[in-house]
Parts: sequence; C-alpha cells; structure tokens
Amino acid sequence: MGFRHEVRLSGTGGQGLLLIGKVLAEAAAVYDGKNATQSQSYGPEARGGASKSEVIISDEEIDYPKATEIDFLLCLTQESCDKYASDVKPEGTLLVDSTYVSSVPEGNYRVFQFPITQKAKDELGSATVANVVALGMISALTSVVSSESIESAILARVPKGTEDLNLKAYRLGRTLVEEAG
Amino acid sequence: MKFWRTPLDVERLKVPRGEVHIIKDRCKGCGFCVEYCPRGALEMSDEFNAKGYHPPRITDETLCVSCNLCEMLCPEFAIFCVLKEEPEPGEEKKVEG
Amino acid sequence: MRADAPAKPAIEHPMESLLRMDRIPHIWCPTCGIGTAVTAFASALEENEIPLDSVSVVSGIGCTGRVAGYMKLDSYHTTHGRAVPFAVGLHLAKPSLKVVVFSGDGDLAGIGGNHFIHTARRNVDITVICVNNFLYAMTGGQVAATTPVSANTSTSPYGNFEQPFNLPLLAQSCGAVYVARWTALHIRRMTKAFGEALNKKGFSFVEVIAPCSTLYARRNRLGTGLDLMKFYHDNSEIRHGADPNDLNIGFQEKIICGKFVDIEKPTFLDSMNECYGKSLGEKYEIYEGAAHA
Amino acid sequence: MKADPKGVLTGAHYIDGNYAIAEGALAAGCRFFGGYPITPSTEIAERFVQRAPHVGGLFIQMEDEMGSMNAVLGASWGGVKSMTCTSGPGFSLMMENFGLGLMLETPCVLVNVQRGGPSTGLPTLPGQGDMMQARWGSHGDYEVIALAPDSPQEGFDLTIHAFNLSERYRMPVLMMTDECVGHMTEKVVIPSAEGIEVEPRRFTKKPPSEFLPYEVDESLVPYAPIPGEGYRFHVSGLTHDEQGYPVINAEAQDKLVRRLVDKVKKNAADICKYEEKDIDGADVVVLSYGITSRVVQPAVEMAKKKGIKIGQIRLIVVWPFPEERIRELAGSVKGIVVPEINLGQMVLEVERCAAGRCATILVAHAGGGVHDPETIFQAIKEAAK
Repeated sequence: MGFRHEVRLSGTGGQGLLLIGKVLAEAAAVYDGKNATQSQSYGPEARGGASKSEVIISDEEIDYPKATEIDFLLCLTQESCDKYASDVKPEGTLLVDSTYVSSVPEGNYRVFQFPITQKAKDELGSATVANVVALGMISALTSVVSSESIESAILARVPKGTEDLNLKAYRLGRTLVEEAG
Repeated sequence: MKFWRTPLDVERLKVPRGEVHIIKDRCKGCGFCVEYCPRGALEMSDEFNAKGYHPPRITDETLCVSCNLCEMLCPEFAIFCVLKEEPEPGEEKKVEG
Repeated sequence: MRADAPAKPAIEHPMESLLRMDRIPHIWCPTCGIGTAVTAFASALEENEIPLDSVSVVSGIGCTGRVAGYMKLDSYHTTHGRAVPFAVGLHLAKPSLKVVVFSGDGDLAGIGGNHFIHTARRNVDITVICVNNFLYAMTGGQVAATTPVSANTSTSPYGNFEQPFNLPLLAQSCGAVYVARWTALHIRRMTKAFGEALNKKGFSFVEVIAPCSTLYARRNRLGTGLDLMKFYHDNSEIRHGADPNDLNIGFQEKIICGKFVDIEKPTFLDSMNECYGKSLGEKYEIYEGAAHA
Repeated sequence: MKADPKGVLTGAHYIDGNYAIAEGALAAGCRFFGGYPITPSTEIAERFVQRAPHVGGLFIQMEDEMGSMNAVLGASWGGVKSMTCTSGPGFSLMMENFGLGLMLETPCVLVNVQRGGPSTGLPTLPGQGDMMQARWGSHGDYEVIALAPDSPQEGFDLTIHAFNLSERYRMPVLMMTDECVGHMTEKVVIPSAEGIEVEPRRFTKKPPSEFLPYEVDESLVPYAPIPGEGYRFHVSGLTHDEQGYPVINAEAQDKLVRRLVDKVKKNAADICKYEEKDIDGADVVVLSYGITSRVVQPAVEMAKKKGIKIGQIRLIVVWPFPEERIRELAGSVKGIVVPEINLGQMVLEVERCAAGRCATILVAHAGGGVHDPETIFQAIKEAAK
C-alpha cells in the first residue's frame, strides 16, 4: 500500500475547520498533484455544534474517505480533544489550542499545545483567523503538503479582501512552531 | 322594438337581425338561453335530444337581434347566432352609383 | 371523432376553432357554469386578437381542471393543486408564451394555496382564472376553503363553521396586479376582464362565481343552476374599485363584483433582470427565456 | 451533440460532490433549476444560482418541494433542460409529481442527496435509505432510472449522463447520491465542451396536423411537440391515448402503463451500468453502490489477505436493477455481500435474483455514517464459508 496521511480537524461549528480542511486538501490535490479527499461531519448548528473536517492525502487513489488511523489531529475544543485523542495512531501528532483545551489525554503521540486563538487575537487583532493560524502550524509540523501550495490555496479560497490577513495568520502559525523549535 | 322614450331618429334606427342556430344534441337543457334571451325568442321544446334533454326551440325567427347572449351563456357550446346581412334601403343605389 | 359525437351542423359554432370539438359534449353537469367561463375565455382570446399558438392553458384537478382538455391550445392537465407552479416553470422557460391557469377553488385556494400566494407575491407574469363553485365538486361536494359559512356540504353536513377565503383580497394582499370578480351571469364583463387580465403584465387574477347545481344547489336546497343564475342576477352588485376587504361572500348573501385591482409593478423577470444587471454589469445578458428554448 | 461551451467550466477543480452535480447539470445544458432548500442538498442550488446568470439560465427558489418539482416539469415542457435537488423529506414531497413527470413523459433530473430518515432523521449525516422510495415512491406502476455516484467526479459525469438518459427516454431521471459524496471534496476534472456529448430534446419533425403527442415508434419513446408553435397539443396526468386525451378504461390503462414500463425494461441493456472487478473465479462478490463502494475497499483488501477469492460489482445505475447479471453471478458464487447504509433495500433485489442459489448477506448500517470496514469483512468471511 502506498502512502496515506490522515488529518482530522475538530472543534465547533463556526471555527472555520471546513475552510482550512478544504485549503489543505486543495493544496495537496491541485497544487501538489497528490490525491486528496476532504470530508466533513457536522451537527445541525451553524455555530457551536460539534464539527470536524477530515483530509486524506495519498499518492494512490483514495477509497475509504474517512479518517480512522489519524496521523494528525487538531483540536480546538476540550470536547473534541476528549472525543478524538484516542483515534490518533501511535507516533501521530496532536495539536491543541490551549486557549480552550486545558487537559490533554495521555497517549502514544506527540502533543503540541499552543494558545492559538489567543495568539490570533493578540498578534492579528482577530480571533476569527485562529483557524488559519492553526493551518500554518499544521504545515510547519508536517511536511506532507508544501507550504507554497497551501499559500496558493489560501489565496484561492478566502474571501476577497481578506487575503493579506489570512496570509499573515498562516505565516504566524508557521513562525510559532519554528520559534518553539 | 319598444323604447321607454322614443328616440328622435327612430325612423333611421337599424335593428340588427339574427339567425339562431341550435346544436340540439349538445344541449343539456339548462335553460339559460331561454331565461336570458332579452327578446323572448326561445322556449324549451318538448322533444328529447340524443342525451335525453329538452333542447330549446325558436318561438319567432324575427325576434332575434343577434345579441349573442344565448351563445355566450350556453355552457355547452350548443347555441349561437349569426348576424343576418340585410342591405339597407337606399344603400344599394349608392353602391351602384 | 368519437362515435357518439353529434353530427356537425352546417354552420360552425364560432368557438369551434378554439375547442377540441372531438371531446364535446364535455363532462360538466347541466347548468354548470364552467362551460360559460370557457366561452368567455375563448371570446376574450378572439376579441383581443391574442396569437393562439402562443397561449398555454394549465389546469389542475377537479371539474374546472378539465378546462385544459377542452381548449384547442397547448394545454396541460397536471396534478391537484400544482397547476400554478407548473405554469410558473413553463412561463419562465419560455416567457414568449402566454400562460393561463384555469382551475377551481379547491385546486387553487385549497391544496394549491401556497403556490397561489407565492406566485402573486413574486408577480410572475401569468393569468390565473378561478372558477369558484364554493366546494369540491369532482369528488362529490366537500367543504372547501371558499364554502360560505353555514353552507351544507358532504363534509360539513351540519353547516360549514369555518371562515372562507375572500379570494380577491387574498390575491390583492399577496401582490396581484389585476384582480376582478364576476359571476357566470356577467358574461360580457367576464370576457372583458379576461381580456384585461391576459394583456396585463404580471400576476392577474379573475374569480368567476359559478353555479354547481348537482352538489352545491342541491345540498343547500337552492333549486337548479338556473335558480343560482337568477340569484346572481338579483344579488350581485357591481362595485369597481371596491376595497377587497369588503368582498366576503356570505351564504346566499350579496356578491360584490367588479374590477378591484389594476396596477403596474415589476414582474418577477423584470426584478430579476434589474438585480442581476446591477450586480453583474455588462456580463449579464437580459434573460428573455432559457438559452435552450 | 456537443455541449454548449457556455456552461462548461473546463479545468481541474477542487469541489464537493454537490457543486460537481451543479457543474454537471450546466455542462449538460440544464438552464432551469426550481429548488427548495434542504440539507444536505442545498449547495447544488447555491452553485447553480451563482452560475446561472452567466450562462443564460434561471434559478427560482420555489415555495416548497411540490412547487419545485412542478416548476421543473413546466420548464421542461417549455423546452428547457431542467432540474431540482432535494433530500429526505423533500424527496417524499416530490414523489407525487415525479409520477406526473413519468406520466407526461417529461425529461428532467431530480437529485436526492440522501440523509438519515425516516422523517427529519439526520439532516446533516448520510444514509442510503431512499433506494426503494426511488423505485416505488410514487403511486402506481412504473419503471425508473436512478444513478448513484461514488465521488464528486462521478457526480459531475453521471449528472450529464442522467440528463442524456432523461432526454433519450423522455422521463425524469433520479440521481441517488448521499450526504457523504455530496459534502466530500475532491479533484474534479471537467473536460472541454468538445469532449462532452449531450442529447438534445427529441422534438417532433412532423407538422402540427400530423402530430400526436404520444404516438411512438419501435423505440417506445414519443416525440415532443414544440411549445408555442401551433401544435395545440394536450397532455394529461390521466390515463390517455396517443392523442393525449384522457381515456378512463382498463384497455387504455394497459396500453399506456405497459409502454411506460417497457420503454425502460426493454432498453435495460442500454441503461444498466455497473463496474466489475475480479469476478472470474470469485467465491464471494461484494455488491455496492454510491459511497459504500469506496467503504468496502479496505474490507476487500482484508479478505484478499486472508486468501478469500473475492470479486466486486458496483452499481452505477441502480435502477433498473441488473437482474440478468445478478442471476448469472448467483449461479457461480457462494455468496453475495451487500453493504448498504439502510437496513436492507437493494439487498431485496439481490435476494430476488439470487433466488436461493447463493447466500445473500446484508451488512446493514442504519445511517449517520459509513460502515466500519471490519463489519463488512466479517460478512465476507461468513459468505466464504
């Protein structure tokens, strides 16, 4: 079997998880020439309900469209962290927003905790781009999708007039990881 | 024709003449035409049509003024009138001349 | 031609070219007012010299729903209550067609009420003619959204206790640009109203009060259809421009007739073209019918 | 006929299944969409209305699903390729007039993005519980054509195919997709207009004086009149004769309903479409459709590793059901495994055709997600015994 990389982005509706899932997948599929499937699951609430977006990236055709053995899990809420941490495969990566997540379950995975939303608010003056900050961090923590491709996909997907802010947010995310070493 | 006030030009007034056509077998005997003919030119007949209804019949051919009310009211498309073209006295000469 | 169809008379009935004579006699009962409304509609088409090939009649289900089947025009006999949305689709696909819905009160104000109000609200450029006989006739005389209070029907055997719709008020309040009401006896005025409605740009509505002797008159001991016509004669009042709020019809009470609404307003397509033109600028081609039509 | 380039967004796109369906419709020449919002189908309407003003199309949001279905039928009679989309409860509301579409022989496409049911059920989560409703949801006797895409790319491709079938057989065609495919984003490659074959409306070539709306040749499919051109035709949802006139008797009913059924049944070989893998010598065959076809793959891999001779059949057109092929397979395999996101619908067809000659094992999922491949694998193991 070829290479298959599973990413799950979880939190609540309104945090922009669907958008960054699509950006990541589009970067992989359109700009990096890999196969990528993005799917999602959400509740009836537009805001505040459980929400997750999954991205499968592979160099082969993707059949099973859902994540089961997760390489990379992002949790923007305590609830999603408690629910999904156990799905991360051994040696996988768990990134949590410590603005909202205070306790991370024990497990055989690398854990990164950053106050993502707080940083977005402090450095960019807008909590709404926390999702893109997180995307920058994902990009820096994994090398599955090239950073240039992600930047191209961001420019293609985000609303007109917000390109600069979103690129700044993305680069802030990368910087946060690089600074942390 | 009766008038409640005699028009001054009554001699020159032309009363249109109509010819009523009844398609008997379409009639369902509702009686609208008989009831509402302003000239009383129609009455229900005793005869039966193919469907077993009494179609109307004409009481006096000269009464119809071709107002088309029977035709308009008939729900069965079973009656209509046609305007009789009668040359006006005096007009014939004009045409010839 | 059907075997039992009557022999053709020497001179043709003037409506002959507009009717599917091979289907006449029609299924309507003796003294039913629907046939009279059809004659008026056909006369209106002729008097207004409307190109007949461009006229489409859409009907729903019920006695009046059968009108589509007798008009020698492009004609569609659809499902119960759905003539209006079918007509909306037909009109929007090909706005050069003159689309007319000819249906009963049960079809338009009962099961199809939602379509009726929304199509009036959008001011879609179609004409809706409602033959109102105060009950569901095809199914045997059940209470309708138009049955006057206290009238007896097979499902209001102790008298109707529900308030009926005042259809001209409903049409007007939802946005219709032309609203009129006539009885089956007001044959010339009805014809004129049909002509005005057909020529009106936008949602036009004409209600025709028509006798149903078999069910409405019989159940309510009102005599024959002819007696109902006589009732209209004695109890209808012409009041053009009357306030639609005053047009309720009580059981065997006065029927106010006339033209109540005749205004100008942008149609659905006018508004759409304006909106898209503003938003999209020169990239937008004015919609005059779908590209495939 | 080649597609009108105006509607074809040639290129590689990263879009979800719902957007892909809207693009497929526009590429197929669909220019009328009457819709009513319902999760999880709404993105199809949203995409269509964004694009419609640029391609000479029209979108109208109707007052309800009965309105949508009828507006689509009316528009189709107006000569325009038309569609609507819905889900669960909306599909139920459209069923009566889906029947009118069949009776009037009206080409159009109805997309059902299936969610969990019955009733309001699971609006945001997938299901495949409307498969039998697709087949029998309207009243009376009839045949249907229904397609089931398993990816956004197929959402695009099959929508064009659905429009083509609807024109060829002059009937509404169903797209039975699901929330999972609808909301799944993948690369969709849209070819150039030159590369897309679309079927035009079968308009009559006869003059009005010789035209009968429901006269048919050996194809059993009538030719359509051109509206507003003097054909002065009548069509009716009542049982009718060739002239379109209502005829209320058993003889007319027999003639009409048999023809409506036969035009699909006798052309089943042209309509049926499925994909087979490793069938020769297989002991067990997995039959799947829609998203489930992708979900079974890990299970099939597990079975192969265990040495089970396993083949696959994926239904692309689910109705008409490929009866003949399933009968054949039933004679040569030990069992057919049918995973579905319902508690047993298409499996009934498999059982009927297998007629006891092989085991038929349903792997049921009530909806709200997709199968765990392990459960499918267990069923395969059981079938291989």
